[in-house]
Amino acid sequence: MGRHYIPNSAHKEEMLKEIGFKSIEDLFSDVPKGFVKEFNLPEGKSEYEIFLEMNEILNKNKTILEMPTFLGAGAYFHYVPAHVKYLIERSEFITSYTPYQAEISQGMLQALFEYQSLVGELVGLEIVNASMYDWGTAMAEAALMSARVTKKEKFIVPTHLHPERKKVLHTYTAGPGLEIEYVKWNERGQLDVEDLKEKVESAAGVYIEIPNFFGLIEEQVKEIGEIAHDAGALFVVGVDPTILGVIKAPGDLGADIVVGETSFLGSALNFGGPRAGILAVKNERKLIRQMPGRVIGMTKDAEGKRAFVMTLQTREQHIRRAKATSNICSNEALVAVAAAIHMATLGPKGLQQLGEIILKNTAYFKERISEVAEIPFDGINFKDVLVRFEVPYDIIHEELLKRNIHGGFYLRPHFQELGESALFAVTETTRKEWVEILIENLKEIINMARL
Amino acid sequence: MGRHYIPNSAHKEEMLKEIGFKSIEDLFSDVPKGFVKEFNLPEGKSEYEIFLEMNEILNKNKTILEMPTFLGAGAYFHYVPAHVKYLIERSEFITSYTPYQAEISQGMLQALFEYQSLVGELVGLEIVNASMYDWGTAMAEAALMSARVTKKEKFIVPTHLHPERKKVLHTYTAGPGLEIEYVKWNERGQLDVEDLKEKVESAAGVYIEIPNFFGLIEEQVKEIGEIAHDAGALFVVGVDPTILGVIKAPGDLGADIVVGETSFLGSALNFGGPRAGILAVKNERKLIRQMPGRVIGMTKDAEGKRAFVMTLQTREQHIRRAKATSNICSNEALVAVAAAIHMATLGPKGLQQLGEIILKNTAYFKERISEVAEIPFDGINFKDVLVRFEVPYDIIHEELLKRNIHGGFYLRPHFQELGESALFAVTETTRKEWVEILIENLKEIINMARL
Amino acid sequence: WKEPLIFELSKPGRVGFTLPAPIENIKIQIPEHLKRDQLELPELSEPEIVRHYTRLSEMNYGVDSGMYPLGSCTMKYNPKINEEFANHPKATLIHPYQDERTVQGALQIMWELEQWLKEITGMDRFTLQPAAGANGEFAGVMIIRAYHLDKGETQRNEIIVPDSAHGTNPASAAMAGFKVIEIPSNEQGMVDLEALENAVSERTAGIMLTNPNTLGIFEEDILEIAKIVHKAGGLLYYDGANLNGILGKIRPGDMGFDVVHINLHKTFSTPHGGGGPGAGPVGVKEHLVEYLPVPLVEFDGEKYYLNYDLPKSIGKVKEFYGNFTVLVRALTYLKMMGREGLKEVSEIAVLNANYLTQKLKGTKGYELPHKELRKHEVVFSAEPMKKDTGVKTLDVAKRLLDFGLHAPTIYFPLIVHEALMIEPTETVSKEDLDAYVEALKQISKEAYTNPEIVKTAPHNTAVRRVDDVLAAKKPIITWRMYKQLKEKGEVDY
Amino acid sequence: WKEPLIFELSKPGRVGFTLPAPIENIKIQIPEHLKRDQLELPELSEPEIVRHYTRLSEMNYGVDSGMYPLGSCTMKYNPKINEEFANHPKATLIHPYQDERTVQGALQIMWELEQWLKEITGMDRFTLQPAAGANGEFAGVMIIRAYHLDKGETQRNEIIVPDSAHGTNPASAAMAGFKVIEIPSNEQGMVDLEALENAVSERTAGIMLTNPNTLGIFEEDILEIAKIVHKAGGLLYYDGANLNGILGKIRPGDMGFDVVHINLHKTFSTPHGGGGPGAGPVGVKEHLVEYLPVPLVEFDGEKYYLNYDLPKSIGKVKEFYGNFTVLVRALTYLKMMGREGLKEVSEIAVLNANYLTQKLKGTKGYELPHKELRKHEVVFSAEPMKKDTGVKTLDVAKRLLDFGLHAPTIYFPLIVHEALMIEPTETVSKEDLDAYVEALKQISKEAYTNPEIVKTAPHNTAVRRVDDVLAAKKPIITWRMYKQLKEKGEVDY
Repeated sequence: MGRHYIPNSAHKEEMLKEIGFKSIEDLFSDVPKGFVKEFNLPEGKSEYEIFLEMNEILNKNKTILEMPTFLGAGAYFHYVPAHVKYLIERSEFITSYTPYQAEISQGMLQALFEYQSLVGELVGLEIVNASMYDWGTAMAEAALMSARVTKKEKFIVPTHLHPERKKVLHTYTAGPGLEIEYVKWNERGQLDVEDLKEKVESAAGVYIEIPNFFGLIEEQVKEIGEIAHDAGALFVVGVDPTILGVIKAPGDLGADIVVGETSFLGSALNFGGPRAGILAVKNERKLIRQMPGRVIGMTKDAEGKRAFVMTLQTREQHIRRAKATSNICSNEALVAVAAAIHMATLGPKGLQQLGEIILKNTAYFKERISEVAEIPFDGINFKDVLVRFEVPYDIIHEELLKRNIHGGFYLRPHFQELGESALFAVTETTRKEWVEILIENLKEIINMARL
Repeated sequence: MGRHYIPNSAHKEEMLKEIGFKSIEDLFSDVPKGFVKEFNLPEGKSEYEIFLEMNEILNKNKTILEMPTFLGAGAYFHYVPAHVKYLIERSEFITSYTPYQAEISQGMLQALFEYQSLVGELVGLEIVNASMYDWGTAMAEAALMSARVTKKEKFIVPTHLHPERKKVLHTYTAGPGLEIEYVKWNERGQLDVEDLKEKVESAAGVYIEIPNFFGLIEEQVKEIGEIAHDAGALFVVGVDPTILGVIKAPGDLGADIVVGETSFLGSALNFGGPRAGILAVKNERKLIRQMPGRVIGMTKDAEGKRAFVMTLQTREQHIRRAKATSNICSNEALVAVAAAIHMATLGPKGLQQLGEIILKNTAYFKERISEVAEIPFDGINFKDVLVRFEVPYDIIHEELLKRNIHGGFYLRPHFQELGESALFAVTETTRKEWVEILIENLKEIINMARL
Repeated sequence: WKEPLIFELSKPGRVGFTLPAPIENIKIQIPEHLKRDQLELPELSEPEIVRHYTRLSEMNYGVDSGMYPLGSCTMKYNPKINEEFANHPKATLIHPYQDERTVQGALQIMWELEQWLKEITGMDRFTLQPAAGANGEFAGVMIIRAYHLDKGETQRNEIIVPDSAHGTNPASAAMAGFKVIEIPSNEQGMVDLEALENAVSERTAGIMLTNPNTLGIFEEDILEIAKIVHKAGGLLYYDGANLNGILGKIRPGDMGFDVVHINLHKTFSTPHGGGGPGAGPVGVKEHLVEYLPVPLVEFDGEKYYLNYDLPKSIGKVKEFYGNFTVLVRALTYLKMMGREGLKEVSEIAVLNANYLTQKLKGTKGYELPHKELRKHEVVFSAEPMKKDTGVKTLDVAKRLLDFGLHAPTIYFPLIVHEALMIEPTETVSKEDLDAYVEALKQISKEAYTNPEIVKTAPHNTAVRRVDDVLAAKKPIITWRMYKQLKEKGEVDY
Repeated sequence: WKEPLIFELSKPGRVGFTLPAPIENIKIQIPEHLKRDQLELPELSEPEIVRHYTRLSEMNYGVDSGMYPLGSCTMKYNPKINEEFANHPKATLIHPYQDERTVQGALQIMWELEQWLKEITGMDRFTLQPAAGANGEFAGVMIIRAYHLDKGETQRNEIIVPDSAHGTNPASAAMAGFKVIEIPSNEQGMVDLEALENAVSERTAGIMLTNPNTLGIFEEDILEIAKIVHKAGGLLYYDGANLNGILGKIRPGDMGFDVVHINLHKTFSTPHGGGGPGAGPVGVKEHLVEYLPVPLVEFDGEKYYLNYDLPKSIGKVKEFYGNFTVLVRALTYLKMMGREGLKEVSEIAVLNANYLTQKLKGTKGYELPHKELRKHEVVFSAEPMKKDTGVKTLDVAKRLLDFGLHAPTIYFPLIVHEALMIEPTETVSKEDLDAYVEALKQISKEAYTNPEIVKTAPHNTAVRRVDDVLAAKKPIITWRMYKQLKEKGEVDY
């Protein structure tokens, strides 16, 4: 029952006596009568028993290594180098709290400063916070922030927005009553710029993603930014950081705020979490003052030596309470550190290579899948590819699963207009054999269905 | 190809130039012509590819968690607490060398001193070295040491000695030409004391084990020690340290030298290695001077503060060269530290409980297995139990394996006189269900064979 | 010592990686205007990276380094066995959109964890989605909002919060669009019932409470409070940050709370990672279940599945299903501790806090305002010391670092001047507590005899006292900012 | 700082464990005379144990802490990916006596590793059994012994060893029952051919050589040496400690060696663990295969199996099959590096050693005896410094620690007075090398201007210079010895 974690279990009497109490119950004398109860919970167990039990439960999962898997749609199988995992498991990092005492937290503070700096280089902006919960909440907070900065109440997003992020955005903006307006996609799966122009008036912010939900690289990023700026709106760009070795920094494309998912670097899939959100803004006072989240700054110590510390805290809840720019307190620091280590590992060449490999693998996949299905949108894909089938996709999914292959993310429940489509994804981890097995089996399944 | 481990790969020209060389080949100009060749080896791969490849290979193994397994015979499935594994993987420990520079190696030195101290308490002796390779080599070195100390050339061991240790002993004693004499077991599976008395004359050492190879607790330890001492021989006891919470310290039973396997505490099975050998001796000058291996001692630093350092090095090969007490240099330090952490975790109560649980589980197993087979020797068993079947054991083994159960260690190839016997083992990790499945299936198999 | 920034360790040409080759070498033409042309990341080899972050880690204090008694943070020991399952390939290499039949283990973990949390808190259902306490608070107040709107009570736009509350409480309420009404504590450090009576109205959506509160004091009048708020039509929200003080003995649900959030990274031993990831599951009573975020994890007796069919749901407060590997850790811990273990946790946590309270009480310079009996934490005031010697709480905190100890939470709760908020948790030893008290007494002695040594502390740390005013005045947030300022000669550090 | 001994942290009643219950509570009666009656182990809880060993680890220097240029030790960076497979349940939770059909993966790993080692060394078969270099040497010389005995050459009882050899070489030969004949090096630091000619006879069983030798010098006359020894009927043994200097470029087998051992924990990046576990596989040419230890790992094209059928085998030098998880690490490394990678290793290792040699050369107080061109390591002599200033090599080594650097191997090889034996390896950066040279130059300056600071070094370490004379004079090897001496008042530390 875990008494081995509780050193003083053996010294109750001794300690009570020293402080003049008779029993543990005395320490709970302030609790109203009848409150204390016996809980209906299992007895504690030994570590070995838990080891067997948890192994048994976990073994019910089938990992992506155990079946070729083509799921993406906002969560991707990237390889995490072993040293990244080792380093963030060092107890000085993982068991520390938010670095309130800077003098004994320089390691975590500097690591987070480096995270901010590396993200700053990637996205081309100077102000980066120490992480949000994930891309979705970072985007939602960017929407709220846009409204505070511009004092307007409409936020424009693409119709082809990730269903998860769509839901998060709606929940986050419900309280303050922001209006969410959707802009259509055009026949090439790109944002319909004409539609945007019609809707942009009185917008607090305009949001697009690189790549977009269909895996396509949006081609008119600069133009969209200009349309937003002309209308007095902030330009908010969501980005998958693994593309930034091959695509220009959003900051250089006009973005005022950049959000994204930093766990694509340095973290495993983890069934969807922990993740960590990127939030970066231009170096402008009005933006900095309204940004959410924790920020680490460089300063010096009493001897003039370089040091790091949490800074710009007057925006935060523990100081500003109800008037804070956000309620965020715990963030995803360790995920950010893992991303920093992974970014430092890749360096400029590695990040470029990573982007290129993914582009090439995606192109290869597109080529192969087009043997058996339709690709409704041309353009350059990164990771995700929208694929349309003649056969109902749920049937295909079932058949693939029987053959120990996991297909893509079924789109019909979310975008009925796309019919029997699914998002299939590849990354640098995808093996040629996996694609071959998929195509082979798809051919068989489709032929079977045709009969 | 691993260039990411080699920082200066990118700076060859720069560095060569600085030191006045033209090419890498210049640095190898002292190598006779024609020696340098292209090797017939695979190309290097990325970490991710190796990750897939090694996983695939390792997945061909079936672990003891994947089938109830009753193997023991010198290697046992004990549970290793998670914190032990975490701590020894800390890079300051695992990536350090032998602690030659004491001032920056106090952590490893103190941990090893604690290992020596904990083993000292367990075995009841004051002098313990910082580890041998394993029980077998520790025993073999104890034999050599006995010969040096007593200037005699015969070493007495039980006939029921582990086949692995038997082989190691023969190899180690071949050079100096020690004679190995075997003493029989009696009808209870215990050492035949009468036989010993006949053979003990002119022996350098007499060796017994607790428990013995049949898993039985030798009952006449003190008597055997006295017989050895009366004949002027050293009394060497091999011990499984996990029994020492319930059995008296060998030092208190008359042992001059204690050897054993320390990896039973803190290490996994690891397919048989790494392991680590215990070697402890009485606090007597002539023994200390002849003992093999590295020893850590307590001392003080220039300011009088307690410190630790490698000591008594004049016995060792780097000082004494051909006259050293052993050639051992690298030992099994990290395995010893793991054992120390595990011992500290168990403490006196835990070690006693562990011993008791194993005794009880072994007794339970004996009771159950006797439903289907014969137990030739009575007495108290610890972990191993010698079981004799009516049916050839290789057939039983095959049938069990088909049913996803791994039986015991077949004895016939090693001790023909024991017939269709096998050593079956249990520990604190053995589950009731496993035993039940085994008995059920054994019944079925034996019935089937009878038909 | 000073460790350079990773950028400063860079040397062009070095690589820290080897990537697999692409499947086929297909040429892709990125449009010129979108093509990346420069990227100033550092270039290092793997050994250098490992050494850099190893050294940084050694400049950081964690729970494994020693006592870490941050009040309201519950920095207990994080069992290593938790990590083993959190890092298990069967937990890390699964995709959130996998067919449910292929992730039954993951869903079982979530479902089992929910059952534990329900019994521990006395609530009827839980969402495990929130990534942190504040994220949970936001979900909770959004549920309260949805409930009132659903009932047509659109006028309920106020959330009541005591002045001793965590800052996240008012911030979360505000984020959900509520007006925050703050009420004062009474001199015993508890909710002032009269003030509460005056604050409630038909505009009251609910009250957010911590119990034991941030002073470590159990709100004895909790049943009365619940009655007042419920009578006014409001709901009670329980901030679970301080659950460790009553764990396994008393349940928020039994006290009348309608919504509860729990910090798994506090009470249930998952490590805080230097600021996250955490997890803030939210539990509700039956009448609020339909507003929970989607999806819920269900079990039909045979298989586990995700239920998105909640038309009145508040939606989502985070992508996917929460910080899954944090949930794995918490469940591991719960299974290990079991019923008696959890009770032992709060009993010893409370014993430790009161032991420290009684041992420190009466030391010159520190005052113990409010009631003496505490639960898991205690708040002292160093106001007398400040008055007598000019030594501030901040100085005391910094001086503690010189003893190899972590400071308590300081200047919080706001209602105590020069507050020192100490929460030892159940995983510290008596010797640790004695050493902590001894250090605080020693500092008191120093303050009254040689205040300079305290005011200029710390002296034995990797850096001396850090200038946070400069940090705010001249923000340097990234390497690119630093380089610019450096070029202009505006920084010398 | 000072961390108490684990015994000193004990408090009676504490437990650090929870064990599973026995299957059935059967009472066992241990005979009274064998029953344990006292056991003085420390009593601690898990958090205390973790903190203790975490603190100890922080008082230790590893490869991840910085440059670690111990000569002949090849302290290269240990890739973390190696650890992942060494700790994989599929590697750790298998029993050595499992049916071969259930451990095909483990056997494949051993078989594949053998294929790599064969090609790298030019040998025909390997045993992976030896646990360390010295254990491998013992196996190797026992094979040489078995060979001669089998041929009826019972008079061959001498092994020749150069005076620059590692101490393990003569010790291993002696353990195998051989007489050791030491021969001097010539002034170039290589084997003196004339001395060798004089040493060989019909009693010569073999010669043990390291090439590059312990001075880091390649034995240019190796073919001549081989010829002399073979002609006399002896065999050539290759001590692989220095293989890193020729890896992937030159093979001992091609130089005429008959037996080779390799230190996987040096050349193939497996961590040394503060002294072990290592692994010392031994390879032999065809004519010696039948004497290898049992079992060998075989592959019949379909399955892997263990072959015990070697009637002339020397037997076993260790239980089971060697340090398996060390083998896993080495194979991982080899697969990653591949052909060009291994070549790159030795080329850069040699470049780094010569870079350091040239940069340090000419610094006052340090002398570079023998040839200039080195392979993976270099040996300087601080004899001039000692003569000039009284500062000994030991002092220089200790002073290096103050710079946050690990000292080189000192006072070895024995043929160089005041030796500093430096092996940087390929995993250090140019900056590391420059910093190391800079530190040695600085120490030279100090020696000639302010020798006291060097003689009393180190100053910035966890403890000051450790008194090893006292340690040997008054041995305290265990807690129980310490307690006795303490009681008698004989120790004050």
